[in-house]
Amino acid sequence: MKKLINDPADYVDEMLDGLCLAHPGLRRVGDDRRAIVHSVAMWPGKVGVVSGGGSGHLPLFTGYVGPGLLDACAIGNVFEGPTINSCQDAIAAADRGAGVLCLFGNYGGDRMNFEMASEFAALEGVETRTVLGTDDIASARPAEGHKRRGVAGLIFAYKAAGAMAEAGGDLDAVASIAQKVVDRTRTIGVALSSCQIPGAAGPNFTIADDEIEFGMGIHGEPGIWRHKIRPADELVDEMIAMLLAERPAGVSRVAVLVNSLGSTPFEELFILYRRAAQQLDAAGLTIVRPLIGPYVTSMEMGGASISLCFLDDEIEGLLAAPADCPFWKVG
Amino acid sequence: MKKLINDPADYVDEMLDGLCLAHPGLRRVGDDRRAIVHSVAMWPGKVGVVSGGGSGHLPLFTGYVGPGLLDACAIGNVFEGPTINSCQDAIAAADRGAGVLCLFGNYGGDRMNFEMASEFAALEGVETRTVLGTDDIASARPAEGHKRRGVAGLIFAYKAAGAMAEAGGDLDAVASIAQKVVDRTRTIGVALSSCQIPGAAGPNFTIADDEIEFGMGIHGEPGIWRHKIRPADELVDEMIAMLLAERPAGVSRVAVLVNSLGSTPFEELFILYRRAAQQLDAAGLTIVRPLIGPYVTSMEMGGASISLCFLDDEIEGLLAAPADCPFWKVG
Amino acid sequence: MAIDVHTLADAIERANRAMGGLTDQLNAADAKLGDGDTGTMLARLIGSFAAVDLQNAPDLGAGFMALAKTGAASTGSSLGTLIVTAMMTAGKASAGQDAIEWNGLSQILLAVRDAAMARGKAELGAKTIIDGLDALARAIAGKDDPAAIAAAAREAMDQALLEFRERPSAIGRARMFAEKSVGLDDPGMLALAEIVRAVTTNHSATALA
Amino acid sequence: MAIDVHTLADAIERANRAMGGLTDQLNAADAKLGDGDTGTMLARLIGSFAAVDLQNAPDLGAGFMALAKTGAASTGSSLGTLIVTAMMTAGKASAGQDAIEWNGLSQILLAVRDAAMARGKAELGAKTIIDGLDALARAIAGKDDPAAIAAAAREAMDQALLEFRERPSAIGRARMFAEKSVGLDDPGMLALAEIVRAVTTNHSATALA
Ligand SMILES: Nc1ncnc2c1ncn2[C@@H]1O[C@H](COP(=O)(O)OP(=O)(O)O)[C@@H](O)[C@H]1O
Ligand SMILES: Nc1ncnc2c1ncn2[C@@H]1O[C@H](COP(=O)(O)OP(=O)(O)O)[C@@H](O)[C@H]1O
Ligand SMILES: [Mg+2]
Ligand SMILES: [Mg+2]
Ligand SMILES: [Mg+2]
Ligand SMILES: [Mg+2]
Repeated sequence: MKKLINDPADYVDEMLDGLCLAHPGLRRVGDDRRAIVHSVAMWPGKVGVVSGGGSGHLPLFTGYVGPGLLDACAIGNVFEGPTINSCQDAIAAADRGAGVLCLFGNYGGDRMNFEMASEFAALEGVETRTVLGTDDIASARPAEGHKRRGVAGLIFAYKAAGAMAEAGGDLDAVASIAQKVVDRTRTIGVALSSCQIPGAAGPNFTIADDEIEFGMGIHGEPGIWRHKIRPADELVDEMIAMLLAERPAGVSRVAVLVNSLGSTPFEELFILYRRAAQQLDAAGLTIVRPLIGPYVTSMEMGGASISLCFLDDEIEGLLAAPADCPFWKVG
Repeated sequence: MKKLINDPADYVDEMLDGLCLAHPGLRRVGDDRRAIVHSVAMWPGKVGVVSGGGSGHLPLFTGYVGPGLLDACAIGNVFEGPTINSCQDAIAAADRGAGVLCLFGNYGGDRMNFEMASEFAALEGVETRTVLGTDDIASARPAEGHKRRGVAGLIFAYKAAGAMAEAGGDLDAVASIAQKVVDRTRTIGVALSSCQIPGAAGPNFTIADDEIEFGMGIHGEPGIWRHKIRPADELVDEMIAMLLAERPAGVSRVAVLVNSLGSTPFEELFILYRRAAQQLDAAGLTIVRPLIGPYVTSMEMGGASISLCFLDDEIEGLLAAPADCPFWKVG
Repeated sequence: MAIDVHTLADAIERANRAMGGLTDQLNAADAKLGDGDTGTMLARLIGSFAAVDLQNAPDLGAGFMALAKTGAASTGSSLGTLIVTAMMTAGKASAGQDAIEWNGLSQILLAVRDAAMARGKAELGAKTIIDGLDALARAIAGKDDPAAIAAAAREAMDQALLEFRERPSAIGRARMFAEKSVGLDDPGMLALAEIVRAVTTNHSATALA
Repeated sequence: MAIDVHTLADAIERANRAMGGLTDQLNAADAKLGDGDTGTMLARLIGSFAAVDLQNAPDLGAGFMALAKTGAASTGSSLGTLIVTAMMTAGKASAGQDAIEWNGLSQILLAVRDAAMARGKAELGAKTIIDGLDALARAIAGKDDPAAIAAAAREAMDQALLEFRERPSAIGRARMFAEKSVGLDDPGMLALAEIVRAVTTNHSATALA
């Protein structure tokens, strides 16, 4: 797999340099400069919202740093969690005396690193809370929902938590809205082709020319089941049915994200969205603020995911609040 | 090549339906509904700005319909020009009595179709002007600049023409700013891997695992020369040198677009941008409003292009004016 | 016996049938230096022509105009638009007439050639379908026997392909590869030659008669 | 003879040398159900440990803490963070001491095991590196001869791998594929076993001595 890169060892740092050059509102901080912050002044007493994860998922994670979204983000090597130190750097950068929410995907390494960083932060008097994204319905049964990993749906939690923090919510309020959004967000993805880690000898996985895989992880972890490739409408029907099986009672409005895992073009996303919109409409759900595009990727992986965030008035209001980062602008 | 689609014959129409469902500000018009318009009211007497081209290039062409950009856009099948009728539909939809600028890439078919449509429009009393995007420096020598084809740099002309029309410029003013931007915009692209037309038996072209191709057309037309793959910085240096060879005298500011042809991820674009920014800085050029992302694609084609728009005060002001379409929001 | 809407409908039906075998060949010719769609585009355009009810057109001019109208709604390719231009030109030339004489065909083809040159902004000699049209029109000038016209037409197209094969292209996508185009047929000219062959061969006399 | 910073430095150097041959094997084990990076991550972490100047550390506790600090700056993987936790735990247990006795090693490994369980929120029996640590700590309990400890350690790791191979994973990515994990080694436990082998084999007595 060809890539437009230099030495693979410089991939992440050159990428971050380019990101910050292109978006001068972002800055690299910390000893190894693996935490990203934005330069819009945070008022003293604002709760900080931070995230973190591996590289290779742009716009996730660092691309969502900006007013109304994340205040800081720790970033690791490709598909690796950020180091404990980078997590500390991000927490420290986001602290304005009112505590910091650590909001990231449910992966063991990321969780442990943020926990250790949080313990160090506590020693320095910074209070933290942790909320884990657990939207991938393919990764555990509903009864074990807390074991699910976090994928594309995490950005809805970013948006709501960021808006709550901007609105002056305290740490408990920010953490609890993030948790509420996580609890009401579900994602299912289907992969068509692999990505390759820069410098690796081969692709992360292989998949036959006529097959697709449901529930593939965003690092290329094996999926849950394979299918022969089928028409897009059939796939969407299957995906929407799985997502709606976990629809909370009384919900009539949803936010929708049809996400490219990387190389799947906009044209195909709109074909998927068309069917998803028809099916959600048939299920009596009104779509609010659909997002269609590459929002959470695995470099050049082929495929798409669909995320639903089941709304209530509070979440809907927070999703509509102004926010501004390199890849998502609201209001 | 796997695709998330239904019947290839429905590809374009389902894609357009999805686009308009996701962006209710857009609407399909015309007999075959292959012209896209936006629903923000155009004041009577505003000059219309229309474009058109084949499908498979999203966000180009239809994705740039919106206030401050295009008023309407004709769209053809994948990699085919729009029909004469679709061009007529777009012109008619954009007409508010002050004439319509037809602004599109320099391809024979598109030009002929818009010309025929313009002749029909003239019979109905609608005045038109044509400006052709000719930014691809790989497609002809500087002395034959008017024969060059249009690629990613076209969006700078959209932006300036759209802003001039919003500002109340008359048809001559809108056409002449579009022409000025075209005259000051240059693009060079490098392809790594092919795309495939939906329903086609195979990819549009083949390219060896260790080769890249300069000057590949956006429909997969053969490029101008092939290279062994090289480090990104070397490629960028070569590309920037080619672009700066046509730098007009006295220019100190440039708008930059580092564009993914499709499957090349954001990470690589930022690696390219980092080097491009260094080289432009070294050449004494200040970068204004860099754009990094998939702005003009060929479905899942791998590769990237770099476009420079050499600014003057007038163009810079117009690029900064408010505009809003599904893929590009300014102000 | 002259050229009327039935002659036109028959020619289109033959061309349409021939496209089955020609599509891939023409795509391949275009893929060498262009975007590889000449065959696909042409097959769709002629397919849409074949669906037009020509037999009930009020006159030959109206028949050509009906084809032009269908083409305008169904093709976006360079070649397609040149063909639409050709249909409009032929339609204007035969407006209100039930039929035209065989010896008038050359004149119409010359008008088509000129209209295509204007539309395509192409000179003679640029190695396009226009050079094929030019050769065709000149070869049949003054002839009024359908069989002789058919033979001259085929002969002219073979000659034109042969003559232009070794010359560089000066227009369209192939222009960028002028040197590489030496030795290759122009896809548009090749398409014209194959269609002329399909329309004139076998039952050629009756086909054009 | 006891465990001091030189013992520690020597063990790390051996482990570091062994990683050359282990990286691909551990990546392959992880790729079966995980993301295939256990070897790469571990090689980088141990490489960063090897670059720490342990010989000049003021005492053993400080040596462990220096490793923890380096690890915190250089790894983001689950296994890496558990190893950082282990270094911090060992550092706390040996704080201010120049050396610890061989018969104190088991106690420290038990503390490490418990700290890793707390950090990883993992139970014993979940088929992770922690079960390896547990087996190791228990096998060398009460022993004070380095050679005997080395032999018992290797033996315990072989046993643990064997015992857990046929059991399902209950944690981490492999959890999602609990059934598929039967018959496979846990990459973290395998890593521990191979490192124990590398550190204790050949010049094993001197290595730990
Ligand atoms: N400007 C032009 N003038 C005359 N003929 C042209 C022109 N452009 C294209 N052609 C003819 O059309 C052919 C290409 O047709 P086609 O592949 O259908 O169009 P496209 O270039 O739009 O893909 C060429 O081989 C040439 O004969
Ligand atoms: N929560 C946990 N508790 C205990 N051990 C764990 C835990 N998570 C992972 N491990 C151990 O780490 C190994 C995986 O390490 P590695 O591949 O480096 O991490 P990652 O999962 O971050 O890619 C597993 O085989 C297991 O032994
Ligand atoms: Mg990992
Ligand atoms: Mg074409
Ligand atoms: Mg073509
Ligand atoms: Mg792993």
